Amino acid sequence: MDRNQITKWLKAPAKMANKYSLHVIYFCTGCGIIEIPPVITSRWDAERFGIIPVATPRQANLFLITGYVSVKTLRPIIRTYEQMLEPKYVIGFGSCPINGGMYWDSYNTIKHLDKYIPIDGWIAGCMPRPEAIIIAVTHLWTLIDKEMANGYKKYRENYEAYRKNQEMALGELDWPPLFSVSDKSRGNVQ
Amino acid sequence: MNKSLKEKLESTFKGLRIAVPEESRIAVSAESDNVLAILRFLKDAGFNHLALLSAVDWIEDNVFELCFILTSYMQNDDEVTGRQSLHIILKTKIPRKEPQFKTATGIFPNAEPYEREIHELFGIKFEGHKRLIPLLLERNYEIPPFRKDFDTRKYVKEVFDKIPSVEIEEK
Amino acid sequence: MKEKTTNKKGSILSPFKAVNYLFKKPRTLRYPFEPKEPALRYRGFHLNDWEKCTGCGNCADICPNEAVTMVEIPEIEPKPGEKNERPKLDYGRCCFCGLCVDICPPGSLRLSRDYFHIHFDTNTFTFTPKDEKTDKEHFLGSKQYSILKASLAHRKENYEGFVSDIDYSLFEPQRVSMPEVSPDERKLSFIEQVIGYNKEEAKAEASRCLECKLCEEACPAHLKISDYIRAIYEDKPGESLKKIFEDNPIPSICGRICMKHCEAACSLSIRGEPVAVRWLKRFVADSIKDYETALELQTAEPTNKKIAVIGAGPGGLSLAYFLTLKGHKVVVFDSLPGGGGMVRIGPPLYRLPIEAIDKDVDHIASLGVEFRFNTTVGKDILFEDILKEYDAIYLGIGTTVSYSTKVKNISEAHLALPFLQENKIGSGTKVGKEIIVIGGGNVAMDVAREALRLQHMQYPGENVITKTVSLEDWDQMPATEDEIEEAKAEGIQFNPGWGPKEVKIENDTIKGLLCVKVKSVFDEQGRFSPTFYEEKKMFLDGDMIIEAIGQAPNFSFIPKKLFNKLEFTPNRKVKVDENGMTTIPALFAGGDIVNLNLDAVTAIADAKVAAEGIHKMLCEG
Amino acid sequence: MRELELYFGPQHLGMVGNFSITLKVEGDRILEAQANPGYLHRGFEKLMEYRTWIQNFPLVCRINVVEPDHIEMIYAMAVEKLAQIEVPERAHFVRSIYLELARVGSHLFGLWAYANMLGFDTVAQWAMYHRDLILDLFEELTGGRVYHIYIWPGGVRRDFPPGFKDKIVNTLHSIGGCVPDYDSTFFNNRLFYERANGIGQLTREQAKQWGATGQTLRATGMKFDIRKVEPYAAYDKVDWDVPVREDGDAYSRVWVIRDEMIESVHMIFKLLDDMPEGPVYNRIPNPFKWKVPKGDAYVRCESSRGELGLYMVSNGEDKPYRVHFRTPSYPNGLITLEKLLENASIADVGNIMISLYVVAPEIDR
Repeated sequence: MDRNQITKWLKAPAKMANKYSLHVIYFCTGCGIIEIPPVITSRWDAERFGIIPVATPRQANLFLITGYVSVKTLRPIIRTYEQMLEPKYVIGFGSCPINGGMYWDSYNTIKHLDKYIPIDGWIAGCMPRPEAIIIAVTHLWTLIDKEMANGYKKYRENYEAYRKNQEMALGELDWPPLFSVSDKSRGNVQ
Repeated sequence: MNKSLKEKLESTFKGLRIAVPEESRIAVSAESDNVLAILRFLKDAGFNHLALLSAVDWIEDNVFELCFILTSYMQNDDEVTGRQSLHIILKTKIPRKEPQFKTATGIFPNAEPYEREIHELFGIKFEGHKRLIPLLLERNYEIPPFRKDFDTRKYVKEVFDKIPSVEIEEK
Repeated sequence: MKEKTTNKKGSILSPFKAVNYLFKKPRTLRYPFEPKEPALRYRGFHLNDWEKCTGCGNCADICPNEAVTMVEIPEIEPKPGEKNERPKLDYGRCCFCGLCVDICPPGSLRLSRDYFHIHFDTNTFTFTPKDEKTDKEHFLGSKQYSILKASLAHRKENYEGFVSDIDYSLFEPQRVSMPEVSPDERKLSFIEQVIGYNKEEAKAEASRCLECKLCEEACPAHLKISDYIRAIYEDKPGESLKKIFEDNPIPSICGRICMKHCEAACSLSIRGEPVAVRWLKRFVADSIKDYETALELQTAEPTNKKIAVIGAGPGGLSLAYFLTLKGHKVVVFDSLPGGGGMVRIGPPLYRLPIEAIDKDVDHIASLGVEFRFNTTVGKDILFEDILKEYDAIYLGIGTTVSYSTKVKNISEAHLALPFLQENKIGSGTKVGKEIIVIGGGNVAMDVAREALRLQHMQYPGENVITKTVSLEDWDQMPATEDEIEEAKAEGIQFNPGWGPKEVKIENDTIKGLLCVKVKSVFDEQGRFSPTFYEEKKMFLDGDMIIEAIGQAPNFSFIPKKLFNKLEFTPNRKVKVDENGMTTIPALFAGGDIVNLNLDAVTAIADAKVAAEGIHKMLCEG
Repeated sequence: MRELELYFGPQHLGMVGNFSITLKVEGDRILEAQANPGYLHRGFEKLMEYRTWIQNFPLVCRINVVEPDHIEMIYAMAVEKLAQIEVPERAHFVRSIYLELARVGSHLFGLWAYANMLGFDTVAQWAMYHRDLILDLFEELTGGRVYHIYIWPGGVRRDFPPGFKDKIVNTLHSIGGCVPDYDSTFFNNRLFYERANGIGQLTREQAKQWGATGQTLRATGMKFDIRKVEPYAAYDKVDWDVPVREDGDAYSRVWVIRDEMIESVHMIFKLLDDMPEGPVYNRIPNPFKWKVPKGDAYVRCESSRGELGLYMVSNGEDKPYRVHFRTPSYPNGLITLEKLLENASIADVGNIMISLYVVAPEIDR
């Protein structure tokens, strides 16, 4: 039995616990939010999959960006994302955050959301149905198992690029960078 | 009903062009200086609901056109009389170079957010307005976005498409 | 005033009535263990039937979010009425509104009831939709299909959702009906059958065009059809005429007798009636009395080069027009008294009146083209003199000699072209009461319908009959479908699938025609060699027979030694290079003597090519 | 007491939708509130000037996500008025039924938000479940769950599918059957009365001054409903009544919503009975070339939140020249809310805002 076999066994229950209790941050960013209440209330009941809406970013580890993102909303989205604790996952809803959607020529919406924060999964639809959201969660489970849902690691490693893009879109940002841009030592955090 | 209103208006104000395109609608276009007086007059005549204050950018004739759309709540409170379905659209033209106009919040307090929005999206200043601070927009645009010479598709190409996507350097 | 509704305070205990929900069945759907089917009209991912899809691009034009882009598909080969492009969908833009489904003329683009696509890579959100007919790999039966694996590459088959419905389509399938003379009234005289659109009807018809430009690729002369139709819609007939004249100088003629390749290719013709492109061209030509002022054409400064055109048919006229614009001096020779060539003597007056032809010819003459009518080359002027005197020569002679079946004593019968020419510009011929027309092509239809009119005019009130006999059966008849319909409407009796055997003569008047049943018309290689059931015979009685079984060109005016240098293609057409030049230098050719499909618009297309060739040769040469 | 500034920001449990209010607070009492919209601004009126008349039809219903149907209706009415298009008789009825269903659905969503805000989670679950049943009806009729894209200029996009009439009747009966449960647990609940009575009180004069329409106005006793004042579709062919309340506070506003839902359900039954047969769409010209004649028009209809108006200017092109929506949440959210929040307590911000039925995308457009 070599070392990583043991660490794999130790990590399995933590991963299962993390996977089956995804807490969603309660933040209505776009028009897709109208499909979240049916998902969390009695008809579709996402709590069967361990999904509970919570009030503050500190308690959440799943962030649903529901629909288009306007420039003004991008600022609270980035702050909320940076306040969430790792491991954190983001799912983008509908066509607008992928390639601009219906507002591809609007002066006030963000076209490609993955230029500003890392996105672990996209759901097609305008806007996605409750069934698609539930199946998306099962897909997120497989990603977590295969350690592919590592958006937050990408954010940490490419933080300068993300930060530069955010400044290009929002002008100056009135909060300090999350990771000190200078030291390169943070790469080895698990 | 609107026949008598038409005569009353023409008698009290000069320089009006009044058209009645259909039974339930009167279009009044007036010079910009006696607009507020007409608003006051119409409010007393029972048109106490400013449904909408809108601005149209006629870029060919280099003019902004402000439209006040007035209807009336009910005269007496329970029955529904035919008066309410009458709209009055009061239009006035202001030059497009540094456009400005007097605020109508004195007569209609609910014009305040409309004027803020028109100031922000068209760049028309309203003197006497207490709070002309930005309402909707986050970025600052050198041409107010709702003007016809602001091309949103060109703007998107210049601003958003220039932002590079993040290349994930695979370790 | 209604009595004031006092605010009931409500009791503290009333909520406990909700306890009885404890014993009711839970309302939660146990999804995904019990699947929930979307509605029958659900708007999910796209399905596109690649056989029905013509690649017209209307879905890409209507999409408000530019989610549909047309993509070249190399393995599809474009043919008239179909491009080799297919729509590609970008689900980073699509809002699933279904406008593309409602505008799709063939109804091949539909929305399915699939909606699962969850992925971490955004490139998988763009795809070119197919459907279960052409793409077995991505569409799975209900056994292999699982919701957890569902995505754009793993979809359910026969799972159609939002489908196009012709009553709610965004295009107008029905054509504006063209006012026509009724069949029984028109068979009594030669008045023009199609009366033509007025301004409103033309605008309404022009508004139907979706500008997908399939017609422009199918038209041999590549007219700018969507532009001139748009100009009609926007009330600018002058500009519309300019667009037509860029490729076709004889709109008044083509507006009446063109073979309408464009309407066959029109995307609206699949589930509705095509846009009446020919009638709209005719409307433009008729509504502008004087082309001169509308077009403001200036011919280039003269290059004092001389070009001879033999034959003033559609090809000859167009070449003359194109070259005078380029400043050359063009002289047109024709044996007939007026311009138009085959078009002048072929189509009867109810289809193409003489004034319509002369309107185009006179306009071309007004540009400086010199017409020498009633001069047959080889008789009044020798071909050798023309060769010496002119820098380039264009053969637009067409096929003017009628074939004959050479059946026993067929010499009594008339030939189609002389019969038509005699009636149209000659003194008219005496017809019998029972006429048999041999042949199934468009010329045969013209001959039969003209003969019927002459019968009614010469024997008013008596019952007269015209019959046609053709080797080809109903579906193989070369005549266009609406010609056959119109002939049937006028009461002409058809006998398809019979071959002429012998003309019966008794005391030198024609009694009738003995026919024999046709076994097959073409042999394996598709060459014309009919075979018959000799024992099955039929006798058609009739007192007059006209043969209309095709024509051949007449090269007699070319001297022998020159003629041998002229090379021919396997099916006896003149061989020309890409500039339209024959194997003899400075001798160009085009029209029916070069092409297989014999119609005016192909002749115009050849003339345009030859004009460029001549111009290039004369300028550099 | 020290004066603080509190951001009742876009990410907040008390906030439904993407909207923020900055409150000047002294202890628990709010001194001055300033609404701060713009989080959902997509510049609809600018985008619509780049799309042809038919391309705007799927775009326009995206303005208000809770209730896209009345905005489709208002756009269709404006284009029909400018281009003088006749709508067949049956289409009027189909539109009215469709709009009343949308109103019930939208009120149920409002009830979910309001009951959640007040802590009545059971009622919120029921309301969302019943709204989902109505969404299934819409999916059956139009093919879309939330954005239906169904009413377009000239009529409606498809006729009723077979057997749809009794599907509506069954669903509405199942919802109607639960009304006594709603009443006992929520509407006649003493706690609701204590929690909502006297909150966000406004008089009729104030409502008129601040341009409020819809429930906010009807809660102050004025029978002002655009479906009666300016009847459109088939509202004048069926007799129904406008529910009204007296006190103008949150309690009576929510009661007006409840009565309106019940009135809409009755109206749907009546409309379903005398709906004529016949076509539901007369064809509009070719979408690529269609030019609406020059002119301007102001049309309005009664959406679930109040008077929804549209001022549209066309200068004879194939694209609209200027479009301006008068959405009911605009005055509610920006004037009435700020005025009502003065010296209210922080706990009542959500209560007042949702009882005013403020929806953020309608303000920003």
